[in-house]
Formats: sequence, C-alpha cells, structure tokens
Amino acid sequence: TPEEHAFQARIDAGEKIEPKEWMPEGYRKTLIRQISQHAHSEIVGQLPEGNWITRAPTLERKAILLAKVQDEAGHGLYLYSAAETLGISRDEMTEQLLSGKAKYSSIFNYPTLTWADMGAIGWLVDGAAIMNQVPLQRTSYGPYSRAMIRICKEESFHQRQGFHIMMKMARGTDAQREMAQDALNRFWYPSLMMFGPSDKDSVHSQQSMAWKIKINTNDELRQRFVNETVPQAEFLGLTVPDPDLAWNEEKQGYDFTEPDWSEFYEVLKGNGPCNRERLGARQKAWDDGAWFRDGLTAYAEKAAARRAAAATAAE
Amino acid sequence: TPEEHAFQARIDAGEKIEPKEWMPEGYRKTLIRQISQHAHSEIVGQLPEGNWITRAPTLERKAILLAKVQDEAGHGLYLYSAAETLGISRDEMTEQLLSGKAKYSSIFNYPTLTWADMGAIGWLVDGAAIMNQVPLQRTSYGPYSRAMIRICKEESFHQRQGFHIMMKMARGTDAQREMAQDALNRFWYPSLMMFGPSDKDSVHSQQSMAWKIKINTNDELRQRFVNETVPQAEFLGLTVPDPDLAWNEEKQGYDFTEPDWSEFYEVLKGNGPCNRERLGARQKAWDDGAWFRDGLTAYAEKAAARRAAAATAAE
Amino acid sequence: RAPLVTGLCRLGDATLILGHRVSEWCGHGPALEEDIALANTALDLIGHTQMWLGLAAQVEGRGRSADDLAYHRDAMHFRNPLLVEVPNGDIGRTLMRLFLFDAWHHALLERLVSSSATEIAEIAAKALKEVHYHLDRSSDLVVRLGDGSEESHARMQAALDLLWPYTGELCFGDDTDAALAEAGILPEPGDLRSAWDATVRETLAEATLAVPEGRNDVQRGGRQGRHTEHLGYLLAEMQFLQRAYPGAEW
Amino acid sequence: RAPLVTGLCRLGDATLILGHRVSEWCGHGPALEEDIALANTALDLIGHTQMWLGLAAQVEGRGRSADDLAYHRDAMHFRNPLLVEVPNGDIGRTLMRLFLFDAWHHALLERLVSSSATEIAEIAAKALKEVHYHLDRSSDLVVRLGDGSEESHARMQAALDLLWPYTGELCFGDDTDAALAEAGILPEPGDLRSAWDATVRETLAEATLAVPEGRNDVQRGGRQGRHTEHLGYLLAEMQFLQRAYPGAEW
Repeated sequence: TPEEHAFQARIDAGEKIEPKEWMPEGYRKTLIRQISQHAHSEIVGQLPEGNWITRAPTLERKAILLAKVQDEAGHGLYLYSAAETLGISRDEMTEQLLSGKAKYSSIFNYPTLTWADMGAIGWLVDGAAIMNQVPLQRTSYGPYSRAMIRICKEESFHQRQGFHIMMKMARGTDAQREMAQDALNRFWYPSLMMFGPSDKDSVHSQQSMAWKIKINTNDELRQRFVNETVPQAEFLGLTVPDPDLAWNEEKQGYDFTEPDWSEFYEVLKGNGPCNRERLGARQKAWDDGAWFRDGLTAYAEKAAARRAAAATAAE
Repeated sequence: TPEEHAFQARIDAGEKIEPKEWMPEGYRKTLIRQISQHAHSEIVGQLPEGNWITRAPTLERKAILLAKVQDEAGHGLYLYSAAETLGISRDEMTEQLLSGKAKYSSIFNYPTLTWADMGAIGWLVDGAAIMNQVPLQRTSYGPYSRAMIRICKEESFHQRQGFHIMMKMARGTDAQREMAQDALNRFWYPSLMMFGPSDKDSVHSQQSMAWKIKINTNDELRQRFVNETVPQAEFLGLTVPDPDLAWNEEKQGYDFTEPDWSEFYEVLKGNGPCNRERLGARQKAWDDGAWFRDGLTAYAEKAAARRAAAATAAE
Repeated sequence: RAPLVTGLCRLGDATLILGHRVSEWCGHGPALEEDIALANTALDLIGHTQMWLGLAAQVEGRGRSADDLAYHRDAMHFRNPLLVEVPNGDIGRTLMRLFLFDAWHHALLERLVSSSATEIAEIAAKALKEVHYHLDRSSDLVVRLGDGSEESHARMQAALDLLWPYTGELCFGDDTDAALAEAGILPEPGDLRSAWDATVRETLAEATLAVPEGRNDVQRGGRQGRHTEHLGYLLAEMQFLQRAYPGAEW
Repeated sequence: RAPLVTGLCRLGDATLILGHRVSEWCGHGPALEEDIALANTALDLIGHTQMWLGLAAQVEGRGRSADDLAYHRDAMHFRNPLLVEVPNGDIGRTLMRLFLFDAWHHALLERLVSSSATEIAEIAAKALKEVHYHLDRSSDLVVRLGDGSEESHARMQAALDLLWPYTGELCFGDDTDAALAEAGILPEPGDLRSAWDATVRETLAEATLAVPEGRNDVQRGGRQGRHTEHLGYLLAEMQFLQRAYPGAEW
C-alpha cells in the first residue's frame, strides 16, 4: 500500500517513528513482542541475581548488587512504558508473561550457584545483552530507541562490575578460581544462545531488519561477542569450555562450537533448570501483591470521591 | 461420701487406681489437666530443640538431637494415651492447647539462641523435669504412673547428654565458653520457675497431694534442684547468675534468689519471648495437616467399604 | 570507648539487619515500582551500615573493618533491636515495620545531626535526607493501605498488632545509652519516645488503624544481644561466604 | 580411588541432604505418629551418612572425617541427586519424595549387599533393613493418600508431577559409575531402573495416581556437582557452626 511505502521510506531515511504516527500492524505487533520480551527479561532477570543479594560477601558487593537489580527493575519499567505507547497495558503484558504466551530470555532459566555467577552474569550475560542492544539504539521506533540509549549506558556499567567480580575470583584463592572457571563453564553456551538461533533458522528476521527493529543478524552478533569475550577470558586466565575454539586468521574472528540448540529448545519448552522457579516466583509475586494493588486502588477512589465531595461542598 | 472415703483409703494404702474404676470427678479433672499439660509440654518442647537440628554441629550431635526430639514426641504419645483413659480424646486436648485453654510448660516460651542452649535444656530443663517426675512414678493413677516410669528412664538419659554438651562447651574455645555461660544465664531462672509458684501461692496443691497426684511441694522440689545443680555448675566452671547464692549449713541446702514471678505470670499471659511462635507453629502444623488426616480417614472408610463389599460378595 | 562501639553497633546492626530483610523482597514485590523502591531502601540502609560499622570499627581500634563486624560476629554480639529481625511476612507487614522503624530512625537522626561527635553528626546528616524520604514513603503507604480496601485495612491492622510488642525497645535505654547521652554523643532513647509516638499516632489515625492496647515493650533484648530465634538463620545465610572462605577477597 | 570416593559421596550426600530435609519437619508434622516416623527416618538417614561419608573419608586417605566432608564442602562438591534437595513443600510432597527415593534406595541397597567391597556390603546390609521399612511406610502412605480424599489425591498427584523430572537422575550413569560398576563395587545406575520402575508403577497404580507423561530425566546434574539454587541455602544453615567456629569440638 502507499502508506506502507511511505512508512518504509521514512525508515530508510533514518527517521524515527513516534507513538501517534501511522504504522503497519505487523510493525506494531513485532515491536510489542520484542519490547515486552525484553522487559520481561529484565524483570525475570532480577531473580538469578536477587538470589545472591542476601549472601553477598561484603557490604560493598551487596550494595553494588542491590543497585544493579534495582536498575534492572528500572529498565523493565522504561521498556514496559515504551511498549505501552504501542497500545498494550503493563497488566496485559504481565499476564502474557505468566501464561507463558510471552517469553523472556532463556538465560534466566539457568541457576546461579556460586558468587562467581554474579561475575559471569555481569560479564557474559550483560555483555551479550549489550551486544544485542547497542545497535538497537538506532532502531526505528522512537520510544524504544530512547529506552535503549538509557539502558545501554547502565548495562555497560554492570558489565564492568561483573568483569571486576570475575577478576577478583579468577585471581583469588584456589576455591575462588575454581568457582570462576565453573561459572564460565556453565554460562558460556547459554550466553551464546542469547543471540538466538542461527540466521538460517531464525523466523521474522528479514522483515524486522527492513523495519530497523533488528539491525544485525544473530550470527553476526554472536561472532562479535565471541571475538570480544575470548581475549577477556584469556586475560582472566580462564578457559573457555570449547576445545575447538581457534583464531581464524582469514575471517579475523574465532571459530567456535555452536551451542547445543536442542538444549535451547528444551529450555524454551519449559524444561530448563529453573523455568518453573522463575515463573513461579513471578506468579507468586503477582498473586500475593493483588491485595496491595487493590488496596491502593481503593484508596485512590476514596480520595477522589472525598476531593469531589469537598469541591461540591465548597461550591 | 462413702465412695470418696473408700477411694481415699485405697490411695492411702498405696493402691493404684485403674481406668475403669470409680474415681471422684475432681480427681479425674485434675489428672486430665495435669497429664495433658505434661503431654502438651512434650509436644511444644520439640520446637526449641527442633530449632537446632538442621544446624547441629556434627553428624553425631544431629543424630542424638533427632533421637531426643523423637523421644519427646513419644512421651507426648504415652501421656495423651494415659489422659485418654480418663475420657478425653487427643483431638480435644489438641484443641484445648491451641485455644490457650490448656497450658504447657512456660520454659518452652524461651528461645534457643545458641548451640549451648541444647546443653542447657538437657541439663537444666530436663533436670528440673526429672525432679518433678521421679516422685510421680509413685502417683496413684496407674496409667500415669506407668508412663512416668518409662519417661523418667529416657529423661535421665537426655539430661546426661545435655550435661555432656554443656561440658564440651564449657571446656571448649572462649567463644564456646561464652555461649555456655550465656545459656546458663538465660535458662537458670526460667528453670527455677518450672516448679511452679511458691507453695503459699499455689492453688490445687493440698487436694492433689492427698490424692497422690502431686507428691512433693513446689518449694521442696525447687530446693532439691538447686542443691543438685549448683555443684554441677561449679564442676563446669560456670557461674550461676545469682549473686546471693550461698550454702546454708543449717538447712543443708543453698539459699538462692527466687525467680521474678512477675515475669512468670507475664509469660503465662502470653507475653513471653516465643509464645506466639510456639503456638503458631503448632496451629500451623494442625491446620496444614488437616488434609493429610482427612485423606487417611477417607482411605480407611473406602477400604472398610471395599472389605465389606468383598465379604458380601463372598457369601 | 566500649560504650561508643556498642552504641555505633546498635545503629549499624539495625540498618544492616533491616536492609537484609528488605533486600529479601528483590524481584518479589507486588508491583514494579515497589520492587524499585524497596531495593532503594535496602541500598540506603546498607550504605548507612557501612558508615556506622566503619566508624564502630575505627573507634574500637582493633584493626577490624565494617565487613569484619558485619560478617564475623555471631548473633549474641549483634546489637540491633528485635523489630528489624522479625521475618518480613507479607508486604503489609514489611511496610508497617518500615514505617514503625522509620518514625524512630528519623527522630533519632534529627538529634544525631547535633551530636557532640562530629563524625556521627556528619553521618547522620547524610542519612537524614534519605530517611526523610523513607518515612514519607512508608507513612504514605501505611495511610493508603490502612484506609484502602477492607482486606488491605485488615492486613495492615494485623501487621501493626503483630509488630507492636517490638516497638517499645526502640526507645528503651540502658546504662550504655545513659553514658553516651551523658557525653552528648547519642540521645537517651527515652527522649525519642514523644516524637516517635506523635508520628506513629498521627499516621495511624489517618490510616484508620487502631493503636494496639497491649504494652509495646514486651519484646526486647536485641540491643543487649538477646535476640529472637530468627537472627541466627539470617546470619547463617548472610555470612556464609565470609565464613566458608576465610581470608578471601571479593 | 577417586571414583570410589565420588561414588561413596554420592551415597552419603544423598542420605545427608534428604535426612536434613526430613528433619526440617521435626515438631511440625500433621500428626504425632507422623512426627515420630519422620524423625526416625531422618535419624536412619543421618546414620547411613555417617557410614558412607566415614568410608569415603577413609578411602580418600587425606585425614578427613565424615564430619569434614559433611560440613566443610561447598555445594559444588556435593554429589547428591537433585531430587533430595528440592524443598519439602507440603507433607504430601515430602512423602512422595521419600517414596520415589526409597524405591531407588531399596533397589540399590539390595544390589550393594553383594558388592565386591566388603565394607560397602556391610554398610548396605545394615541400611537395607531400615530402608525396607522406609519403603513399606512411604509406599503405604502414598497409596492411602493417593486413594484417599479428593484433596489428598490432588495433592499427591501435584507432588508427583513436580518431582517426576528429578527422578530420572537416580538411574542415570556417568563414567565414574561405569568404572565402579566395572569393578563390581557399585551397580550401574541404569541397572536399577527396571526395579525402580516396577515399584513405582505398581504403587502409583494402587494409589490411583497417573504416571506423568513428560521425560523424567530433565533435571539432573547433582551427582556431578551441578545443583539447584536450593542447596546453597541448605548448606549455609547446616554448616553454620562448623564454618563460624573452625576447630571447635562439640
């Protein structure tokens, strides 16, 4: 249609699309799916790290971790707000998360088992997230792009903190080094999975790239992540758990083993180590919080009625 | 009445009263109150020690403590059974406990704060309990007397184990010695309270002694306890928290400071440190267990119906 | 010096244990805004802990750090009031506890800014701004939930009834307090009672909640090291890494 | 020798962690008889732990004791299957877990009594008598509650559904298992599957409970040291005193 052509032309020209403007239904739907999935990931992503807040080993580490988890809740809030501009409410999105209709990043279905995992999540998981998000600062949808700019700034801060934890562990006692290596072993492949299946198996990609909802292919980003991360692991003195990892002079990048995609699909199906715990925790928070939300609503209604009555009386 | 005289004569002659035999209503009621209170104390008494089972410092200590708490549940069972012979059901007694109508020993409203408390409870609390219970082996009511004989044997075993923990702590590291002294400080006066208010303030005593439901006065037993316990504390190198404690040559016993009876009555009123937790835990166990008990009953009924049907079919 | 160390530990332990309890909510709050606010409160309280226990360690002069005090003392040596170690319960109890604590915390810090000890006055000045916001927020929520739905009212009243016996300890002084008050370093706890009372009664009235009738000083001892059975479990969790890996750096 | 130490730790860690979970019920059971029976089960399991970890320590030959292994290893070095570390849940889940474990435990011990290692055979002989009773008891309760009231049936089915994905690990072997089986010391886990399956299916049928349809080997890794998030909390509690007071005797 002519509208669609005009829309695509604006995107091609690098213009930002804003909430009230016309957009194809597919664009809207794809964005809602993508932004809400990202928002849900921030929310569910609080849980694996939240698991260590009460056990953080120093007051400073506890404060840093608290601040980080708080930031994640904040990112969730920006992203839900961005999605809301597309005509879906936060409660609807929450229901989609809890019913399993909407997804969140599979990485959060893996457990955090030692303090080194706080390092690995910052270093690898936030690192992979940033790799995904940096290009999205240039995404075509205005509110999403602005949320991404804000989020990327904080994420790179988190990543540095994670790397710092990893460094302390990798250069600490034998037990700490063992934990650091174990964390890398457990988080390496799930981090590679964060970029999604290989381009050839990925749905939605073509159209999303045309709309600048997606900027790079999954495989491009994954390769970029490996290229950046491997030297960091070497710097830490840790071994990436991939015997076939090797520098490829020709492509100026590492050859590496693909993650086990059957595991990826199992986790997606709900059979990951912590799917039940994660969704269960969010469901419980939602259910237990019902009276709280209802109470605030009841108060707001009473207060409005009282104000109205006072206004009438004053007339 | 002549019946009452004959009854009293049997008691005076040292005969045991058995369940189906005639007894005055007051005798029955007083026994029910006393035995069920004792049973409840065994049940609630599992909680302060149960609090340290998961944190017992060695496998052997864990096993000993488990066995002890199991014994307490067993004592509760004997005692409920003895009370049931007097025409009250275990469920009725449980309801009286949960409604606050029936009491349990106030000592269990104090918290267990360190591992040394496992020693102090065995040494002091079980010690005081034995002091109360040994004479009750000669009580006039047969089932009660027999339960007491069985219980006393196990209790003195528990007391020795408690003393042994105390000895390990008192002769251990500085930190352990500090915990041991602190435990004695906290449990000394509550243990003295276990014998009940001074004779002059004690209700029911005269008649109970005539009926041989009570054998010694509260003050006699308390004095006996102090006389036995003070040398044990000295042996442990611990200080009884009573600056006025002194050997009285004339009475061949220690002069000691009475416990603060206002505290005793406060705890009895429900204002002890753990009253709410203790009754709350029992209430929760009872409520949460309802479906379990109902399920077993439903099965028993079905099984009986099936047996009946099979019997009919076989005819 | 020993009374001052105790006095500072009483402050730092209170914020540490309360911060721990609040942080247990991370990711489990009833609304996203609440998750953020609770994490923020916990963060502030841990920040205060670093300052109070840091100063305690410095005054003690035995080469210990704030972390040493937080992670290497057992329950017997903690000096927080019992109120802060009670389990969270539902979000209503959590918020009611925060309010009852904040009302005291605010009154205390308002006095501490003019402590004769300048380090204390400086810490108090930093903390007061945050705690002013804490009190604003918790009292506002107590009012809105107390005067909200039937259920929210009932839950807030139940929370208040349950916590009430622990509140008296906040304003209950002992010899250490008297010595520190004498020196103008910390206020006499009893002197905070009227301010606490005024804040609490005013807010509860607006919240349509009834002030419980029973004594409010029944449950105490934490400031002298006699705690509830809950603290040991809390510390076992909090201190695990420091205890399991002595000497490691993190 | 290393595989044998691992194999023995797998046994001892399983009974230790399950014993810990069961002991959490002390004083909180749904009926007095149940309190007694659960304490008794926990006691038996701790007894087995003393024997298995005692032997592991002896074989290891590094001067450690059973207590050292129980109290001074962190989660990563525990080798219990995940099934035993899952939180208790209600009494239905607790009993269902015991049953699913007992069915395996019994099949295992029946094989172990003829282990080529005499110490293992001796321990197994002692434990078998107790575990025979455990299985009798837990299967009986699963039947009675499964075929009891509507609610007890629903709860037992929910417990089974929740625990099912953890059961496959019990019979899932790795290289260590293969080496030990080769030497006739411990059976190949897979060889226990048919006995486990028979017991479980028969009992569940009698209990009118449906065998879940999904895979039962989804949740595993504990026997290789990859645990759930629950184990760390359990150990923080269990090991607190040993960690906080190193070198003390109790």
